[in-house]
Amino acid sequence: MALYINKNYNKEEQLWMINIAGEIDIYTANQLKETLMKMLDEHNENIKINCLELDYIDSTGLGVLIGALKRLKKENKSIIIINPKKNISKLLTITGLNKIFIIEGE
Amino acid sequence: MALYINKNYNKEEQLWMINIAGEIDIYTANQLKETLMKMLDEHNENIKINCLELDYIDSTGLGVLIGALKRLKKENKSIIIINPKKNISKLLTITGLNKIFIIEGE
Amino acid sequence: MMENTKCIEKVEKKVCDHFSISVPNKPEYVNVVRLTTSAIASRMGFNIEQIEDIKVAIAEACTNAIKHGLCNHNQNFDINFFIDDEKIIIDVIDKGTGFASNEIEKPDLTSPKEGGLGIFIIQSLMDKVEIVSEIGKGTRLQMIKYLGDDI
Amino acid sequence: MMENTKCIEKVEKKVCDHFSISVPNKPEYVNVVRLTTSAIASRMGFNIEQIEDIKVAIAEACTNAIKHGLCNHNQNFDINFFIDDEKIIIDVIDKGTGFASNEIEKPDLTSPKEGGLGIFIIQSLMDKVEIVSEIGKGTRLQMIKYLGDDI
Ligand SMILES: Nc1ncnc2c1ncn2[C@@H]1O[C@H](COP(=O)(O)OP(=O)(O)O)[C@@H](O)[C@H]1O
Ligand SMILES: Nc1ncnc2c1ncn2[C@@H]1O[C@H](COP(=O)(O)OP(=O)(O)O)[C@@H](O)[C@H]1O
Repeated sequence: MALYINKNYNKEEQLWMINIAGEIDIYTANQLKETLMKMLDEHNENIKINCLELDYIDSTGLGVLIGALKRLKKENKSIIIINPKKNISKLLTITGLNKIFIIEGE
Repeated sequence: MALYINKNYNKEEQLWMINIAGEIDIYTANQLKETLMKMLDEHNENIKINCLELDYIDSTGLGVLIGALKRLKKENKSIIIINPKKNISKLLTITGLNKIFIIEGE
Repeated sequence: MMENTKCIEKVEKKVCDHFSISVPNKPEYVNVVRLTTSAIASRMGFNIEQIEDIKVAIAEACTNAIKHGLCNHNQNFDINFFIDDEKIIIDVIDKGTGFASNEIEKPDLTSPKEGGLGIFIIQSLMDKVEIVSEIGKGTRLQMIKYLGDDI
Repeated sequence: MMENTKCIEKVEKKVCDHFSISVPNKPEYVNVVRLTTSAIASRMGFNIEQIEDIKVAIAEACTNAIKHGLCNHNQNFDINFFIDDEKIIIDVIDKGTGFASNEIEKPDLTSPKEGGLGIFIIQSLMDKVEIVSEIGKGTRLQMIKYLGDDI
């Protein structure tokens, strides 16, 4: 029902680290979109998303991630998704997005 | 959604001990009624109900307890309710049933 | 600008959301209704104790519709939720037997009975309760719970 | 006696329960629908993974009704659940804009887009999906999930 985002830029590795907790759906997706866009405005660098506490993501949320990835790809950067729960892994596999994002710690 | 009942007769104390877990509502109340009636057919003695794991009881469930109490009262026996959760205490107070049952460990 | 925002808020307050469900006349669906109600109430910002009160009250109303109202197994009953910033109004409506709702008695503790607690519990837990019933036509139980401090 | 019981079971199997809800056209109610659906599916005996699949699918269908179907903020959309011993049938119906449902494309991974995943996800998770839509009239998405082993 709610989404919690915690972001941190690692200067040495030139990498965004973010933790996402809760649920990403039509109600909360915009909050994620705004956060990601602001981050990329600051530093257009790789994003590592820790999904350990993410319970749910829907197509709207996946769309937001794809939007961010498209922006990153232009400069050959990427999105790394770590620790997705089983239901989220399943969705990434079904949609084939596991071939577009880098998935770790499944 | 489901109700779990575990009963045990203590010969020395002439006392029924039962643990109730789950929910007592219109869907499960009959299961409790049948168990209590069978118990009282065997030994019409005091019943101590441990409600530590009882999450919910509705008026139908309270009605079943009142029915059993009426049978016991004829022989001056009673029902002792122990460890009720806060929401169940509240219901017992609202309905005044805390004056009819013996409540312990609130 | 401040003024303007306030005005819009006032206008929006008047508009309420209407969520309704039609429920099969069977005990196993009472729990589904409780969970739906819980989701609506928690979304609205009721606290845990208030949510518990609302859940108990709606379960009692559904139980009455099933136990007393409807005889025909294939008939559904209806629940309307009217949701705004201040309160939730819940109507539980059955087109069943109906009863003389002006003759409801308070439970008598000196001679406790197996029945007769449901409506009393609803009245104790909700802020406002109204019952309109007609023999042979059916029953509508309306209950209201206000957000904010318990009254 | 045995024979008799079996017969009654067979007759009852044919009768299905009809649970329906009418939902305000707002994102915050999608979660309420998910929890209601979860309660119905778990009551029916679906396993945890199946329940999760059904929840995801219904949320996608509601999201489409809200995002694409309905423009008017005061309009509700409807969900019908038909429940029997073998399956759940869920209809999500909006009287919104409608679309050319025969032109739905599979997502193209070589050039990923922000949209176009919802219906594909529903089709992947449910056993049967049918969309009937008419421009200007609205859309009905019907999905079926069978109890028992995944097919
Ligand atoms: N929906 C209803 N339809 C018909 N009769 C009802 C309905 N709700 C309540 N009643 C009547 O009011 C009485 C009191 O209801 P209630 O206080 O809930 O106690 P109980 O259900 O335990 O009898 C019931 O016994 C029944 O006769
Ligand atoms: N209920 C609906 N009403 C109108 N159009 C719809 C509806 N559902 C789907 N559509 C159309 O089908 C397209 C594909 O939907 P979907 O696969 O869910 O992806 P997305 O919603 O991300 O665009 C939508 O972009 C929309 O044009």
